[in-house]
Amino acid sequence: MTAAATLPRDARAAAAEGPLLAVRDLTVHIPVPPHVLRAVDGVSFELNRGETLGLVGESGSGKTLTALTLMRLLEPPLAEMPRGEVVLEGTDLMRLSEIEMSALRGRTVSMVFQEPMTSLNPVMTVGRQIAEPMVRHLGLSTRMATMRAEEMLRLVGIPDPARVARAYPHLLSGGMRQRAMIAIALACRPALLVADEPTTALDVTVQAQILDLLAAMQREIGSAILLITHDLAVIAETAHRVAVMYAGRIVEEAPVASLFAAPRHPYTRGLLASIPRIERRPEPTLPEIPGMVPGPAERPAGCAFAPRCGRAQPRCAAKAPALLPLAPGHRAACWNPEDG
Amino acid sequence: MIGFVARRLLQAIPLLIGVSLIGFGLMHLAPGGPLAVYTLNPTIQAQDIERIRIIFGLDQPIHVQYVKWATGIFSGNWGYTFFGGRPVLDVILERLPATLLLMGSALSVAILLGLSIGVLGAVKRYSVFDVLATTGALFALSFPTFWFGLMAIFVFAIELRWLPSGGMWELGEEGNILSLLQHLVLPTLVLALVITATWSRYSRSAFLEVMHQDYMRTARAKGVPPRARLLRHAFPNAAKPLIALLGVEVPFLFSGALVTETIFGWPGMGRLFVDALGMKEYPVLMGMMMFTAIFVILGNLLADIAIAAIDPRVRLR
Amino acid sequence: MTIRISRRGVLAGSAGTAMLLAAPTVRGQSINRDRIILAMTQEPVQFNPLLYVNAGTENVPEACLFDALWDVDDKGNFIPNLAAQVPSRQNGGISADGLTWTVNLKRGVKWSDGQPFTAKDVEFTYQTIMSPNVAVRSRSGFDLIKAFRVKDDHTVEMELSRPFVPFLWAWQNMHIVPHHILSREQNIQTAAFNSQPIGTGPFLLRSRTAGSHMVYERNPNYHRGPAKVRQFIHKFVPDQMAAYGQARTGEVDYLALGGVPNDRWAEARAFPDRDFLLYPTPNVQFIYYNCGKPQFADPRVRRALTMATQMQKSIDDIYFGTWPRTLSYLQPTHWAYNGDLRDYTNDAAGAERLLDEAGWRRGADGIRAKDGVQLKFTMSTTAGNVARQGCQALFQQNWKAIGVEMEIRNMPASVVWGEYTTQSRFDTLLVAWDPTVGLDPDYTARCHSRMIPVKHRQGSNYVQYENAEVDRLLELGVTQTEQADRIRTYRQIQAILHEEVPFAAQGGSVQGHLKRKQLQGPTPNQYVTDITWNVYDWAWA
Amino acid sequence: MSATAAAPESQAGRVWARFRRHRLALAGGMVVALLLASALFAPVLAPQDPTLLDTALRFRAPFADWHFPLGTDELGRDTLSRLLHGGRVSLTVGLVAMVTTVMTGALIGIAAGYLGGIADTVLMRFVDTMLCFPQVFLLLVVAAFVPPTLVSISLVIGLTSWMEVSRIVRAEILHLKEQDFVAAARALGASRARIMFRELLPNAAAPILVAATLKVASAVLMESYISYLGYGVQPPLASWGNMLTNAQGYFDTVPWLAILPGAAITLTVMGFNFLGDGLRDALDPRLRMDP
Amino acid sequence: MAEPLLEVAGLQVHFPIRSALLRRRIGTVRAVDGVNLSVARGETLALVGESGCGKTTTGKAILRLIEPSGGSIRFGGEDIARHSQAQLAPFRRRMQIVFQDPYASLNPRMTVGGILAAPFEIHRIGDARDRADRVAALLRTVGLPPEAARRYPHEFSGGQRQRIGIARALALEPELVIGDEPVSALDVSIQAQIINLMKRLQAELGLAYVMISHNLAVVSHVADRVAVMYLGRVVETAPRETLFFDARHPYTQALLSAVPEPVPGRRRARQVPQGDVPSPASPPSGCHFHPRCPHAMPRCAQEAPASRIVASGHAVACHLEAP
Repeated sequence: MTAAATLPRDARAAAAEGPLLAVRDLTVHIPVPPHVLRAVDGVSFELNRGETLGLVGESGSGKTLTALTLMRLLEPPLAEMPRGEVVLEGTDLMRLSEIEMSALRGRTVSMVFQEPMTSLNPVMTVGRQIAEPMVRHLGLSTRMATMRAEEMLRLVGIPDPARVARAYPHLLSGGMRQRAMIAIALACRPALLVADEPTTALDVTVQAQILDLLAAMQREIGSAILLITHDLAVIAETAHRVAVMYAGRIVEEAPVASLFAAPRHPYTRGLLASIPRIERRPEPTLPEIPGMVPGPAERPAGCAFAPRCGRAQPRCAAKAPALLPLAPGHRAACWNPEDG
Repeated sequence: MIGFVARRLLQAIPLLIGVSLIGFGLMHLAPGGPLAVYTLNPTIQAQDIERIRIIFGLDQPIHVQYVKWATGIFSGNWGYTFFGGRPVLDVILERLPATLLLMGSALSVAILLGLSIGVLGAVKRYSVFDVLATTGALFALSFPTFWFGLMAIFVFAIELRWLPSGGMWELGEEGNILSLLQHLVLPTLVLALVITATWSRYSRSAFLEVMHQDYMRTARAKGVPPRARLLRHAFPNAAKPLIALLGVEVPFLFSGALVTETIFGWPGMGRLFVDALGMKEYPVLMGMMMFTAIFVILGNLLADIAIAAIDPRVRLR
Repeated sequence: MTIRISRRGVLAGSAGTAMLLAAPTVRGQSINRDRIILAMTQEPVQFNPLLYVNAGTENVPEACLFDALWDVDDKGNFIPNLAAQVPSRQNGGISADGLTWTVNLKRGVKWSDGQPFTAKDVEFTYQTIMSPNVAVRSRSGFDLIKAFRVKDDHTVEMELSRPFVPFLWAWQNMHIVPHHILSREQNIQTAAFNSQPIGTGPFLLRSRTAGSHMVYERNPNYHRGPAKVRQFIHKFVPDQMAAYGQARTGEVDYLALGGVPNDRWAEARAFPDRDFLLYPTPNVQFIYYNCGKPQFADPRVRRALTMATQMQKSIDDIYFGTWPRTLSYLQPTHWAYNGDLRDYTNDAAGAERLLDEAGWRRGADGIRAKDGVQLKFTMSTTAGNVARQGCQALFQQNWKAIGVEMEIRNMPASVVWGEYTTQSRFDTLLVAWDPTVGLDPDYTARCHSRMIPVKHRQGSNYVQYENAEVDRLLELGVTQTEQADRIRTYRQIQAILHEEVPFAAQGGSVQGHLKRKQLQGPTPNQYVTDITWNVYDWAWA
Repeated sequence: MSATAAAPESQAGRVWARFRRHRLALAGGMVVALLLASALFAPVLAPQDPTLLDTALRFRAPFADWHFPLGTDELGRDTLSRLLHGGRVSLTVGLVAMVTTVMTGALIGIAAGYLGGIADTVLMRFVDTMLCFPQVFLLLVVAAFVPPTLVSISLVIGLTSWMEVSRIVRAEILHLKEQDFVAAARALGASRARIMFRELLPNAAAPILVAATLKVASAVLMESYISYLGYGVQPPLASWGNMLTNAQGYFDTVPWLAILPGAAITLTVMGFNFLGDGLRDALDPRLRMDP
Repeated sequence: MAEPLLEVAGLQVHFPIRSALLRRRIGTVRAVDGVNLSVARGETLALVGESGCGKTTTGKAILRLIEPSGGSIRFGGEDIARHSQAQLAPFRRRMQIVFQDPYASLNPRMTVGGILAAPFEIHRIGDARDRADRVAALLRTVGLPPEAARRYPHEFSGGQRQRIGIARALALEPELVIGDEPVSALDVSIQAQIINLMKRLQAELGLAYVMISHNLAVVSHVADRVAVMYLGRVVETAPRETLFFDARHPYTQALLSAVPEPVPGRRRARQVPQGDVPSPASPPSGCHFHPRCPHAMPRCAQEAPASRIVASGHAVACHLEAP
């Protein structure tokens, strides 16, 4: 276990050492005859130790595929598709064998999935499932690992950990299962936690609990979190930085305050505007983004958002804009960005 | 658990009544009957046939015959054979061990082989092995069992003389395990062939199904290596539908055993059935139908209990 | 868990397989002179000789375990068994009017449980046959007994209601059962005796392995002297080819009943260390024409149809020439066979002429018809009998050539020989049957007009044949005690039947048996269905 | 992930695209098409009358005489003609049995699945009861019940093998009927019949179609079994099953008599099995290859 | 006040729990346990709550897609709770439903034209030609081109499908449409489109909506009045503004505080209730919310609070509001 992974650190201090995770030009092109689906199209971002990066996008934007790719969790035949680099603590994950990758997963990098109801093995006790990575990666005895599993359950706020450890997943509620999932993911105190829509399937009161828990666990363990969600409100409450994806690309990336205060990409702006909020005197109509996400065949040569964009210019349709810094830490891929 | 078994056994009663009614009806409404065998005897005359019909009780209305038979069953009397007057239960029970042995050995071979082939096929999906196994399984499923059996006898027993062509023991060697094993090889392989093919296909799809489940991805995401994922995570889950299949497989096995036993002269229930059907031995046929029905019901019950043992979500209700 | 257990089982199994393949195969090379193994395709289901159903199959336990009053040898002579001598006019066993029969029984015969055999057993056997509660296969002959008297322990006297010469045959076919055991049974039908028989025969039943074989042990106290081998094994090999294979390899010593497949006779004859026995049976195969159906009412039609068939060809090509052609209901070797009959088959032109003459003319569709009835009918036999199906196909083609359409409609044995036959519902049948009373030429049950079951609820004249002259001759035949008289009568009957053809004889069924050269005893006997008729005499040379 | 991307091709087009990738299935389909065509045109293709016998010409070897390309059988009938006509019989049995099976099974499955309650209990108990009988048992008992003709054998096979289909269909219907489009139809006031046959049935078509192809295969096999046991299609009508049975005695001396119909059965069953497998892969969304 | 279009009183939907041995009824899931609601013409009533609270069951029971176990459903003055299917037929035209899942709610084997023509076929309205015209008009109404009729549902995106679902609901010109989470499966940008469409249609056609949702932010944009459900019971009913800014029931307050807001750093001091929603098969005694309620009193565990009117149109079922 690396020292870095165990000690809670100040995120800013860690950033000085260079990023924990650097994703460079990640591309997943899937041939779906007669087209090629550019599901992930040159995605690059970095994540510092102890930091939470929110990766936000609507369905089909490629955010989940990005997460699965950097975990190397794609199944054949998709497993052969990705290109690019995923450098975690100096190691390019894309070059590791499945066995090498197995040694890393659950130890240095873990993942929490969207569906707590199906992500736990139904025929194994919760305790065993939490203990398993500890036995495997930390070399603990089964007994030790089981005890540690109960500790983990207590840590993720499960009231009766000893009982729950012996229970099977189907006896737990959705919220409890998601806590157990988090316990599994954090059992070996990984440096990076990838959380893919961890609260989407949960009720709003439980969602709030889980988000609080993630924040608390981050303080406790110091893991960096890649939080993938379609819900900008969740991002606003949880992330330090945000990357917005649209049609396989990151269109804007910024610290969370900066993005919400002054979104520069028209898509981000439209997205933010269309979120319904609880207001005393709401507008009679919600602002909407016209049109819909283009299908693989309809994706234009230039900026994928151009057909829906009110600020589109001729060159938008011709050539895709690069993701360029517009302000410190704030990058956007737009030929005609909104004002800061 | 006890409540579950009790309820299932209670539920079995109408099922058995249904089986007996359908079986009885089919048999007795069918043209022909046990008396036809007597017709082959040159000295028999119409008046003899009439007399025997009355002795066998076949002159009574069918519902009376059914009620008589059913009351017998309730008091543990499975009736007597028309030809020989032996208790039906004895006649069936003396054949049962041979059938169970053949079915058991064929099933064991088939499960082991089928499971291995299926799992390997699922793991190495679309590999050369997978394609060969899938094709081979379909090929095996396309063979009429009897044809394969005759070929096996022709090659191994007649031409090569490696193995005996039929029967269960060398005469005078009853009780000699080696002799039994020699006699068991060909019928087992023939009967196992089709089951192996079925099992390889089912286990392949069961494993494929399980391997695409979210929890398998979770296992992968926490660093469980492939072999352990297969054995510890996939296997118990994939075993469930396969065990259910095992329960459903019982009647199919009986069917297969019937043909195999006929070809190899295996002294089991299959041949008893064919003989009894030929002679219209109603009491034996009825007894065997009830027997297999009970086996099917027990098979399914055991499968359900086994599934509940594996899967904590399944409660025996 | 299930799967692990089975894995272990299979590992053991595959280890076993490896062992067996390595083991030398010694099966069946040398002779075990202590025993004789007989193979058949069918399995007897019961051992009570009064109840048997499968002639041939159940004759084996019957002959091994029981005795009749007298037997028939391969020459057709009666030889005494439990009777001291075969009753005849000469020895006073049969009264002058042929109505009173006296039988003296052998003394000192014991049942296998040690009880003495007496006249009471014979009386009990008779009573059982006539009992309404016992499914005896036939009372033919016994129903003529008006009075049965036990004179003393070793003499019985029977009084018949009318003279009946074939009465001898009735008793040779009926084995005597023990009074002291069966009289205690409430229901003979389900008595334990039926599976644990006690008899006076040359062997005792030692063990029975259902579906596989039966082992008989020699009876040391047999009244004709103990058998010459210690053990006799009756093995069941349901597949004929498999049984033939076992006879070739020597796994069995004698293959009988079913026997060598017809197409292998040439091959079987050539084995140097085996005897091939040509075994005639009393069976004759016929085409049965249902005279009650309008197409077949006219004897000319039946005759024309028969003329059109290639009978000899069917025997040559389908039975590989192994069957003798016969023109009557008797095998040509039978003492009463009418050798003057002329084979008129294979004459399509004659058949056409005869049909034209009878008024059946070809219609537009090529099928003959008369008065709006087309000459179209079905032919049935047991489904799955390949050779008979071949015959049917040949006859179908023969008849098609003369404008007659026949449709093959075969059914399982239990259906075709059920009411379909007994209630005369068929058009035509292809059927092999033996004469009605032993090998006596009496054929009353099959062709007397009173014996039509649909009309008179008795007999087995399923073809519904009616001919007053035949009736008269049949009634005469059974009263004639001189063989020469009888020959005359039955030749006449055969001649009429040959003209009117209610059933067209095809051939006499013959079986090919295969035995080891060293095995002595098995002797073809066309007068019985029982291939073990002299089993007490079988021995190794 | 890409689910919202509207596919321009039709559903059938996509199924066909997936099916086409399955090379064995394609081969199976072609074999089936060929067999069907040869059975359909058997009277034209067959060089001889399949029932015409001439025992003088029996046991001719294949490829020895151009009059009898595949030789002759034990009665001197032309094997090729009998194979072609036998195919007609076997395939008819297969198809008729399949239609019977699928119709009975689908009807009972839909009724049990959609109506639920007592109807479901009664129907499924009936299915359970039927499943207690090994199929060969039922088949033989029923075969003894009716004279073996082409139609009766097909119906008997069909009526003894529908239980599996009804279970599949019921399971599918139980799943489908919880879908909102059914609730929508009910909210519109649609009748039960309309819901069962217009809304549900077309959606259960995929598993039914797959079951259908596999049932053809198993019915062809079944016909050969019951022929083998002596209850099958009667001569002189040739079926592959009874050709095999007749050839039994010549297994070691004239093996091609058994090999040819055996191969024909195997080919047919494999063709339909591969076809069914391909359809299953193409129609079952869970086994899709695309993301 | 005019008579409401829909008035639901004491609505109950109970599912039996059966025993192992003889399938005897040994318990009951009270999915909907005495719900009172009313909807006026042209009004939107939102029914909110977490999963398992019975809101969808309530919606379906109103339409008689699930059989109610008790209570009355007065629609246009007539109680339809016990009507036979035949008696219901005329009411089927007057109330309709839009479902949550735009994939499952359209029959994948029918063309869009077939799906939209079904209402007319079922009610025998018009001939084929007439129906085609009506379908085209419906498609235009929901903003889709008439050519869409020839295509199959899978060729459309989620938002477009939801438009088709709305078009089907509108086909028979109903007075009431029940929206069962109609936008919760959609992406945010599409969600806004559909909300706007539904509001527009309401204005144009004078529809009344029962909008079932777990998303309070969405509800705040569409509802005139809001009813909050918890474990089969309505705990609070109030006009929109009152509910969002002056909620009285502790559960409503907790729900509101848990709603995440797209404003960084505005993570409020949450009063998130601890634990999960209990199973409706074995709800807590008394007030169902008491185990999670920060203000729970001994009485709450014993006695279910009755609903009390605390202000005009504002009813709360909480002992805190007891006089």
